[in-house]
Amino acid sequence: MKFERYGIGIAKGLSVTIRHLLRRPITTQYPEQRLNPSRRTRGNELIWDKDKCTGCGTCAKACHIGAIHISTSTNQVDNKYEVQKYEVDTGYCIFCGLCVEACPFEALFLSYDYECARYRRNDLLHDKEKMVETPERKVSGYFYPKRAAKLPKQSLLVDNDRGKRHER
Amino acid sequence: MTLALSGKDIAGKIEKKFPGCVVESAAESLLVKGESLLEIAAYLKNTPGLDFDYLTAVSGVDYLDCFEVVYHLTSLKNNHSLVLKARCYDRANPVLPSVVGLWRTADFQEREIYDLLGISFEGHPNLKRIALWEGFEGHPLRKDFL
Amino acid sequence: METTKTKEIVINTEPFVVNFGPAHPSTHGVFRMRMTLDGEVIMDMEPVFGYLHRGLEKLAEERTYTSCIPLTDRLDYLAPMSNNLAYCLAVEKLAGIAVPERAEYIRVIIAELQRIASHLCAVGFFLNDCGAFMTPVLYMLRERERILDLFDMVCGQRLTYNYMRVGGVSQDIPEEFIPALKKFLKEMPGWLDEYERLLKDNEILLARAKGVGILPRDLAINIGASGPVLRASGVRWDIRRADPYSIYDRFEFDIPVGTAGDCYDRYRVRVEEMRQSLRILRQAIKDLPRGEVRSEVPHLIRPPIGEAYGHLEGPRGELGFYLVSDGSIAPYRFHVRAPTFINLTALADMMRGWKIADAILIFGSIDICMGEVDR
Amino acid sequence: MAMQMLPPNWPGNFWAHWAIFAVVILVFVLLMVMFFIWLERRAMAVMQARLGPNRAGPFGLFQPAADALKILIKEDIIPARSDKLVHWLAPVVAFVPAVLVFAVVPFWGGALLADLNIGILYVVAISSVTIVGIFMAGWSSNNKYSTLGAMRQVASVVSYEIPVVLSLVGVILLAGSLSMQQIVAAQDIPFILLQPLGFLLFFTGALAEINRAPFDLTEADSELVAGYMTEYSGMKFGLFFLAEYAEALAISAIVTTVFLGGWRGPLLPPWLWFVGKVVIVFFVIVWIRTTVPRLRIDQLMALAWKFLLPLALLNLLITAAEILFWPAVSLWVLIPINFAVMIVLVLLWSRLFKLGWGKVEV
Repeated sequence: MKFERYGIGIAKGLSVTIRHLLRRPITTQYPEQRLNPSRRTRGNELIWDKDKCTGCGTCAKACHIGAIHISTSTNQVDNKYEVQKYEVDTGYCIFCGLCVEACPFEALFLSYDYECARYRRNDLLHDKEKMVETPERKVSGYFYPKRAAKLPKQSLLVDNDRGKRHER
Repeated sequence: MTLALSGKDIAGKIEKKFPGCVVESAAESLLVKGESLLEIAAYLKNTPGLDFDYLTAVSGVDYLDCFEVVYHLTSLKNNHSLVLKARCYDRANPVLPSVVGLWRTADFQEREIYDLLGISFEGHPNLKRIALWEGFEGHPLRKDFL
Repeated sequence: METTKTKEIVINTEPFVVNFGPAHPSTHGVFRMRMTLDGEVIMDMEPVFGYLHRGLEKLAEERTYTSCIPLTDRLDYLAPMSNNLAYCLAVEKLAGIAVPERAEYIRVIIAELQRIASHLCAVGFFLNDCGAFMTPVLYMLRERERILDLFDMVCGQRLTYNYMRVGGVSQDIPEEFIPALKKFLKEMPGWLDEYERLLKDNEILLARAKGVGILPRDLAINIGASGPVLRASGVRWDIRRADPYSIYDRFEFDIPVGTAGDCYDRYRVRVEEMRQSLRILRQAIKDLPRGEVRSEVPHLIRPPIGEAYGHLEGPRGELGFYLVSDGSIAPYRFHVRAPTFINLTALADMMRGWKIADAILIFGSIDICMGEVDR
Repeated sequence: MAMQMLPPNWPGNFWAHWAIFAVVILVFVLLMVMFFIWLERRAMAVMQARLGPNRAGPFGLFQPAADALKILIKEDIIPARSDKLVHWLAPVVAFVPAVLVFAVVPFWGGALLADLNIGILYVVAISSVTIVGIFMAGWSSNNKYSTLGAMRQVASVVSYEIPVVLSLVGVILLAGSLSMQQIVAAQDIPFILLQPLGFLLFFTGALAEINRAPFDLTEADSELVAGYMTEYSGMKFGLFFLAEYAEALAISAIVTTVFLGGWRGPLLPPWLWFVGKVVIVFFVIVWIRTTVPRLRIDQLMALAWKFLLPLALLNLLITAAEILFWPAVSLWVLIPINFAVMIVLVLLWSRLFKLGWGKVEV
C-alpha cells in the first residue's frame, strides 16, 4: 500500500456514505406498502377462459414442464369437444408464459396476482373451477396489450424521488 | 466480421503437410483423422497466416455410430475462424488425443466431455469427472443413456 | 524441503488443506476451492464444482426449439437476456430466419441494459469481497433494480425473462418503456460517478487489488478467457466489434482494455464498459424504428439438418451455443460455451502464491455465475 | 498500589461504593452496547440506502433486546472434537476484560469506580487480555477458519499495542499523570488539538485492536466466514458479540477521555457530555466501517510496523522536546505547531512508506 494520495480516496468515499444519511432510503415496507407490479406480470397462477377454450391442447404441448393436464371428450349433441379436465400444477409451472403465447383462441392468461404461497402442495394444483377469472384474480396483460392498458401503471424506481441523488 | 475460413482451403494446406489426414472437408468444417489431430492442431496454431491462437469451444456430439468432437478455432490476430472436427468410432472405449498442451482452454472442456460423453483424451493431465461425482455410472449425454 | 540455510531458524511448518465452500459466503454460489495453504499463502488450489449441475444440455435435447429458451434463462441467472439472445442467434443461424429491424434494435437495447445490470452486480460483489461491507453492493443493486423494473415492464418477470424469441422478441416494448429508459439514461452517469467517488481511488482498494491476480496476456489467450477478463489483460477483443452480430456494426463505442491484467483492471474495465453500454443505448433509442417485432416463424421450428455456432459478447464473456439439428423439432445436440466455466481454467494460476484474502478477491474479479459453470 | 479513594463518606466504607458502582457500570455497559448495536445497524443501513431494524419498538430500538432473547434460547452447539473446557471458557475470558476497563473510566467529576493513579496503564494491560479469550476460541473450536482468524487477531493486537501505547505516552507527558481523572482535569484544551498525530495513530491502532473495519481480518466474513466465532452459537456467541461491542465502547470511552476532554463541556451535565462524545466516536467508527474495504494481513502488519510505529516514536520525541524546552509556553501556541508537524510527517511518511511482499513464489 502506498499513500501516494494521502488518504484523499478514503475521504472521498467517506463523503459519499455520509451524504446518504440525508437521502431517503428506497426500501418499500412490503406488506404495508405495495408497489404496482408490471402490467405484464407473469403472476403465479394461470387463468383460463372456459367459454373460449376448445380443448385443442396446444397449451399442454407448448408446456415443456408438463404442468398442464387436459383431457377432452366429444359432446355428441353440439358436435364439439368439451374440456373434461383442465389442471395446472403451479408447483411445477415455471411461469415462462409459452402456453399463453401458444393459445390460438385467447383462452389462457397469466394472473396479475403474485402472492400465491400455499401451505400444502395439493393447494398448488389448480383445476377448472379455481382457474376462472374473478375480480380478485385479475388477468395480467402478458401477451394481451389491450388488457394491459386497463391495469394500473407500474410503479418504477426511476420515477421515484426516494433515494435520489441531490443534483450537484 | 470474423471470417469463417473454408474447410476446403485449409484441407488443401493440411493435405500438403500431412497427406491422408483429412477425412472430409466442407465449406464450414474440416474433419480430420483422430490420430493426427494433435499434429494438425499444432500446425493450425503455429503456422503464420493461420495463427489459431484461441480455442473458442470444444463440443462433443454423439452420433450413435460415432462420437464427434468439434473444435471451434479462432485467430485473434487475423480475426478468422475454423471448425475442426475429429471422430472416434469405438463406442466402448473412445479415445482422442488431448489438445490441452496447445490450448489450455481445453482443460475443463475435455474433462466435461469425458464426464458426459465418455471420450477419453490421451495426454490430458487431470482427466476426471467434473460435473458429476466419481463413481457415477454411465455418461449422461450419450444418446443411449436413459 | 532440505535447503536449510546457515544461521536461519527453520520452523517446521506443514501445509494444510482448507475447503472453501461449497457453502461459503463469498463463493458466489455453490463452488468449492480446495486450497492447500502454507499459513496464509496459497500453495495450490483445485476448483471443484458440479453441485448445481442440472443436465441442461440433456434436458434441451427433448424440448422444442422454442421451449429451450426458458432453459437458457437458468444458465447465467444474472444475465438471462444475453443467454436468450445468444440462443436465438444460434437458432436463427441454424434455420436461416431473418429478424425484423425493430426487433434488432429492441434486442440491442435489452442486451446492453442487461450488460449494465450484470456488471453492476459483478462490480458490487467484487468490492464486497474486498471487504467494503455491503455498501457498494447495495448501491449497485439499487441501480440494478431500476433496470429490473424496465425488464419487468417489458416481459413481466424480474429474473427469468424468457423474452427473446427465434425471429424477434416475444412482444413489443410498451409505450412507457422509452420515457422510463430515457430517465434512466439521464440518471445513470451520475450514479456511476458516485460509485467512482466511493471506492475508485480508495488507497486500501488500490493496495488490495492492484497487481494482484495478474493474468498475463498470452496466458489469457491460451486459457480461452473472454469478456472483461480477457480485455483487462490487454487484448482488444470484443465480439460486438470483431464479429458484429445483430446490428452492432451500426453503433459507435469503444472497447476499454486494461494494461496489467490484475483485479483492479478487471474492475475498471467493467465500469468503463457500463459507460460504453450507456453510449450504445443512447444511439439505439435515437434510431429505434417502428414496425414488426417478430418475423413469421412456425410454432414448431424444424431447422434443416446441420449445425451452427452462434455467439455473442455476454457480460461475462463469449457466450456461445453450438446446436446440431437432425431436422426434427428438438435440437439433437445443445452445447453451451459458458464463458465463466472457461474463465475458471485460469483461476489456480492466478491464485498461486497469493494469500487467502487475495484468493477471494481474484475469484470475485473473474465474476462467476455458478448456474452457468455447472449447467 | 496507592489508590485515591473517592467520596470518603459513603456508608459501609468503600465496599458499598464499589458494589453500587460495579452494578451501575455493568448496566451502563450493557445498555450502551445494546444502543451501539442498534446505532451501528441503523446508521449503516441509512448510509447504505436501506432502512435497518425498524419493527421492534420505536425506530427498532428494541431490536437488540429481541436479538438477545433469541440468542439466549438458541441451541448451544459444541463441535464434536473441540476442547470443551476451553471452548466454554473462551467467551468469558473475552468478555470480562472488556467490562473491567470501565473501572477507571471517569463518567463525571468524581464518578468512577477506582481512580487508579496508573489508570492508562491499567487500561492498556487489561484490554489486551481479550485476545487470550479469542485465541482460546480459535484454538479450541478445531476449525481451520477459527484458527486462522484467531492467529490473525493475535498478530494484529501484538503489533498494534506498540504504536497505541506510544501515542498515549505523548498525552501522558502533556497531562503529567497516568490517572484518567487527572488527564481529564488537564484538558483545558482537548488533547486532540495538542496531539493531533497522536490521536490519528491511536485511533487507527485502536480500530485494529478491536478488529473493526478496515482491520476486521479476524472475522473477515468474505474470507473466514466468521473467524474465531465460526463454531459458536447461542449465548456463547452472544458473549463474543457483546465483548466486541463492549470493546468498541471501551475504545470510544478512552478516546473521549484521553483526547476529547472526557466529561468536560459547557452547559450540559457532564455525564451527557461524556455519553455524547462516546456516541460520536462510535459513529465515526461505524462510518469508517461502512466505507472502506479490508486490508490484507501483511499490509496490516506493514502498516503497524512501518507506518504507525515510526510516526508514534517521532511524535513522542517531538512532544517530549516541546515540553522539555518550552515548559512555560502557552499551550495554544503548540496547536498550530503540532498540526504542522502532523501534516508534514504524515505526508513525508506517505512518500517513504512502501509495502513489501505481495506474491510469494511457491
